[in-house]
Amino acid sequence: MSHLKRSLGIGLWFMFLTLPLMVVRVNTVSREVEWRWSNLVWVGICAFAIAWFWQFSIERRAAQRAKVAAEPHPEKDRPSLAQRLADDPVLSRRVLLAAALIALIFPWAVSTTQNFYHVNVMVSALIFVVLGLGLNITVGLAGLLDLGYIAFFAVGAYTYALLAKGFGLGFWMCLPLGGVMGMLFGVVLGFPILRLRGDYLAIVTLGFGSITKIVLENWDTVFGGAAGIAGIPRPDFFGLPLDGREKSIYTYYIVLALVAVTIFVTNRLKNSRVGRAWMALREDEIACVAMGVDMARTKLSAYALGAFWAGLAGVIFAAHNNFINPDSFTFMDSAMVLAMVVLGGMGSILGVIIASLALKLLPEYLRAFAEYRMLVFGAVMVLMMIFRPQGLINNMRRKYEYDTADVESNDGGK
Amino acid sequence: MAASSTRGGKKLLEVSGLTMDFGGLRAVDNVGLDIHAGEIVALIGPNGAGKTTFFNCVTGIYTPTTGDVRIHTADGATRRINGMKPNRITGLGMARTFQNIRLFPAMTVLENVMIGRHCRTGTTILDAILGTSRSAREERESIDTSYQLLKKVGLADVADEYSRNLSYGAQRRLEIARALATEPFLLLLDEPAAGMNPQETHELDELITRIRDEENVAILLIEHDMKLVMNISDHICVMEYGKEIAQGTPKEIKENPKVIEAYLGEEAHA
Amino acid sequence: MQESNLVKLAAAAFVAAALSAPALAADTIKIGVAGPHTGDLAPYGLPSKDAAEMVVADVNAKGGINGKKVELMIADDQCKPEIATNVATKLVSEGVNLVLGHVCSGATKAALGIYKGAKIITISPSATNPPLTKSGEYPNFYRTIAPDDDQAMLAASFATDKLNAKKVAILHDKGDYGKGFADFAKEAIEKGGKAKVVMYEGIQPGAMDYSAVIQKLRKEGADVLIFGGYHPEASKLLSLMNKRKINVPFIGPDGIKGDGFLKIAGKDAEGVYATGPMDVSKYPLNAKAREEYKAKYGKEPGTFFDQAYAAMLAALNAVKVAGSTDYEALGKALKSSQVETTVGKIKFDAKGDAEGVGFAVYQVKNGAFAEVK
Amino acid sequence: MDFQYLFELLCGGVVKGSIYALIALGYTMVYGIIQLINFAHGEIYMIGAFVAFIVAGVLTLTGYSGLGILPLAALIAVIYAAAYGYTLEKIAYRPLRNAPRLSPLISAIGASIFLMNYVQLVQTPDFLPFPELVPDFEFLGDLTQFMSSVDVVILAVTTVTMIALTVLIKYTRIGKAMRATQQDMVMARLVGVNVDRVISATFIIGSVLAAIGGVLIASRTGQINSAIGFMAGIKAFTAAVLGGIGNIPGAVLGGLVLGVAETFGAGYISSAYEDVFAFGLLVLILILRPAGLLGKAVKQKV
Repeated sequence: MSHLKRSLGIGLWFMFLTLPLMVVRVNTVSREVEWRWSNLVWVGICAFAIAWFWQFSIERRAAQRAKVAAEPHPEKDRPSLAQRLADDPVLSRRVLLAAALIALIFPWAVSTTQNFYHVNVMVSALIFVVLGLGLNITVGLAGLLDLGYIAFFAVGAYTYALLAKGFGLGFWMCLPLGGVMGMLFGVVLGFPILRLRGDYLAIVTLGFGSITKIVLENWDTVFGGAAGIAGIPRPDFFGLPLDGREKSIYTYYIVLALVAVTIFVTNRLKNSRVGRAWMALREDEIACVAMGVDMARTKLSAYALGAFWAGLAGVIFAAHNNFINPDSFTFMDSAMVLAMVVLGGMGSILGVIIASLALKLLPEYLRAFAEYRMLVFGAVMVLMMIFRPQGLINNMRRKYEYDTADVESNDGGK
Repeated sequence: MAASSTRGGKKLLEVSGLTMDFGGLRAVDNVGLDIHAGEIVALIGPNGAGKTTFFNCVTGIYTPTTGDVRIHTADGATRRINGMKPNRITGLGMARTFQNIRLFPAMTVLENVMIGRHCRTGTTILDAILGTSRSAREERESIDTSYQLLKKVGLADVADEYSRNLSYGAQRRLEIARALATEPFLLLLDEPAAGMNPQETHELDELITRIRDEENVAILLIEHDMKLVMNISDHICVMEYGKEIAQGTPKEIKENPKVIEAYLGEEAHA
Repeated sequence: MQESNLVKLAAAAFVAAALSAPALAADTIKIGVAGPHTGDLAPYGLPSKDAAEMVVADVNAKGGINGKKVELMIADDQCKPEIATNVATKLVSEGVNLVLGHVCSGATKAALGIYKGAKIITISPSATNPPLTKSGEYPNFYRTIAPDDDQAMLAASFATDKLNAKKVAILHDKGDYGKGFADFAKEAIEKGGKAKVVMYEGIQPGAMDYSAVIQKLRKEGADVLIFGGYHPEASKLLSLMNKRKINVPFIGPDGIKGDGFLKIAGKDAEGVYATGPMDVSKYPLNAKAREEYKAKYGKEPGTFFDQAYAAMLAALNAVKVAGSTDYEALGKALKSSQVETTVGKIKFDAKGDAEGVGFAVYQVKNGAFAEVK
Repeated sequence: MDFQYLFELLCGGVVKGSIYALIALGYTMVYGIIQLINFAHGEIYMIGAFVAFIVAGVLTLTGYSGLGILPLAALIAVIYAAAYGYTLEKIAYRPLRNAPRLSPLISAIGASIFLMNYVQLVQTPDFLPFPELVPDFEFLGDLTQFMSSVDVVILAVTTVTMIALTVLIKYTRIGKAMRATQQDMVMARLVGVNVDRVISATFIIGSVLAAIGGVLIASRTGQINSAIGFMAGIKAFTAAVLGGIGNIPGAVLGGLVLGVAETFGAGYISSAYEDVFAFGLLVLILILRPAGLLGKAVKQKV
């Protein structure tokens, strides 16, 4: 009953809250005021319903929390799907194989010589998968918040554009160069912010992102300014001429390979000395340093490596689009990549891939909802944090294999 | 200074005239303390006496305002470590635990200990990516050493658990195992018995002595549990208001009128 | 059913589908309409879409062109280059014959490469970036609006000759369009030698405050301000100038010549000069189209409506003259055949710019733009 | 050296800086208490300006006129901004109070995106003309070349607001509770401070200041749209960090320093790089003084 009353109250509150913005619209040209009272009714009804549901969810969540607190080892009892997959090597191998097969066949299945729109869309999405996985190293594993990550992407893209247009360097030559340039920038920008703590890092990285964009915009003799750089060559395939579809599919395979390499590398690092140090740094900086981990080096390496992938992705982005200008590298893009990491689940490779694909593909195919896209995006970010802060897929720690008996005998022999 | 002349063993840590100011506040005022090989030294004093600050100065978290902190390494060299970064000090062979437990909650128990192996291994990013033999060897070694340490502190059966899921006492022991993984010659424990029940404290008592004996590690601990302190310490330093007021064997400390007045006075009769 | 039958059936269906696809394509003339239809730049793209729809409805009602109906393929590029390339690929893969668009110069540039590769003619109602035609890089590109350098030169000569300016300040919003206009104006003034450019700067669009720039304007003693950019920044500058009692004549490009500017700037707009496409209301076709629009949508048509309408007419005329949608034939027809449109009687020059369209200078008087004779 | 020019720039910078300061106060107060960067704060500023626009529009178009419009529009704007700030905290931040640090930050970014698009959808993405609410002051005469009448109002309002805020924090009950909570939330709760209410009050006060800033700056630039909150928010946040986040005089100083630095950078070098000056200054100061200008380098408790 109290729920009902509260929901009613909340409904009324939201009717009050949205009154001026949703009901009144002042048309300054015709000098008329438009009153949209029906909106108010809808707001009231929706707020009431949502409030009802909200209280229910919060209660359930609290109950779950209590349960978790009561049981000391909850993870043991409810292994997630991802965990079960990871624990079963045969199954996980099969799933992986199937995914790889689908990914390989995909471009031929969905395209014709005329229509390869879907391939292009997928290339764009996969580029963001690489970005998401790269930022996952910096934010997800090492816990270094970066709100200007897209700047490294821009560095890669402009590196390729300038080298290809100015010096005629080929794509394959520029791909590693773009990555290295991204990494260099990562280190250069990483140095001054080593001492800064989480929140300061947020604004400084955001500032760096903006500065990069402003410099690209203003320094038009080098970067082409707001007009951007057009006519960037596509990746060359041993000098063979390719038609539009083949070019797209070729790019698709390149970026797919890059995704595979990124997954491989992230996975290797995650369960290594370096990866553990990153995570420890994320969990507790002081304890981490006190345990003998060099903070500066660890932070810089996470920063540089994240930037490296962004640089690589940038090169492919420039090659794929033939044209770049500073508009592709705004704060919203940084926020988008960050959202991919957070919504997917910090540190979780599979989660980040799913979130990246979802965030890039859904808007592309749901153009009809384009207007509401960003509204929903913002709301989802808030709701995810409240109801599923660990993201779509929880970052599972690997269980290391150790031979108890063997160690015991060592112990005994000592 | 009532420093005991009967202390044996090689001098490992030598702190002299250590002073630490925070703005106008002098948290540690001209404190000196030596630790010899094989000793268990306790640092006691009322809350706010500056014991943890002393720890932080010695382990590099803070840079002392004045004074010297010197260590004598195994090869006989003496190094002044004031202002050195904490990770380098740990690298030189001093490891610590924290008063308010600082584990890595989202990592497994075993991984927590493996972090301690960081400074004793050298796998680089490239090694890790390429899976070189060095990476494989060190990984194996890290896992085994860490597991062994977990056995030593009685946590082997929860090695794959997330550290946040451990009980309080177990978390304290995990911190000790993690510190031991850095292969220290001196272990600094900040209130290891805080929040433990008598049974756990008793086990801790045994654990600390065992570590000293088996691992050949000297121990400096801050502790409020007087029973524990008097039981296991070879040497005690008493601080009050940032100043060192007495040093000596447990027996000497018990009989020191200044200590009785300032600190033990209330508690001993309580 | 046996498996082999199933396979045969599937194969037959596939072949039929494969054959029918081009057959279908030949049935209609497919015209892509690409521009921003959502997002904050939608007001610049939607009028073109409306214009295209009106022209096509008209033509189809009369039986189409060369016996074929015209079909529109609407595609939203949000004025973003990366989306524009996707949109272009999509249009090309769906067999588009001709494209009306894109609207923004940046998006146009990004998409043109793809159309060029596919040999598809593109007519933009609004992309005024000069190199699009003048570089010769895109032989498939045409436009029914004059390029920016024309209006920048007009603005410059107006400043020096009509307003007798000796010290000119030039500001721009750092965007492709605004900076292009500013650059050409600067070049024209420096070449003309009648006045000096005392200040040339970019301003940050969306910033809270431009007072530093305005103080600088006063310090430099500029007697004319030429601004390259859109109406929000222009009105912000004007508002601050008026509050600080700085009365320097203000000349803007066609980006501010519209109701949007009048609406926001209000009384600050009074006396502001803007270059804009020549008054086309005198052409009968224009009046007719506008009437129809008002009847249909109940409001005045928006930006680039006239140009888009004209582009559609020119495109369809070319298809008619060429008798096909063949790339070469269409190009020839566009360059040779004069056509009556909403922006006057036009044909395209060798580089793709429309002959017969141009700019005039307007001034805000009593809350409306009036041509300065 | 042209001193008049210098002085003109200084005046411009101070006016701009005091707006930054008004908005920055909201950031810094919230941060001081719950260590959260309220990214949606800029949107509250925007909503304040929008509500004022709507109220003023309705009043003028229904024939009401006169001086009363400004205070009335501002008052309703302030009430609504406070309501939005309060609701925002309840929905987007309160459930996350004990979550890992990154969670509320992401939630804040999400809330910011949501609010910006909400206003864009229910109102318009276009720029709207904001009515001139401040009349021309005749008495300023030639002084307008340094400061227009709106500028004078801005400075006056900002000064009054800041004095009021100082009094509020220093002497009132809620102010004392706020300071207690800022020092130590657990301890404050133990001695009977209703921490939830203090946090709500902080959001409300911050939102009120933002709305005042929104109305003032909108009537100065003469236009609003749904995206103005973002840049203003970022700049104000920069100002808060510059001054030492969590520190109230720091926010004011940070705002002024940022405003003046930007104006001088734009006036003497180039306005194209205005934001670069702002962020460059931020990075520089944080390198030299990681806790900001007035921030105390708090030793982390170990």
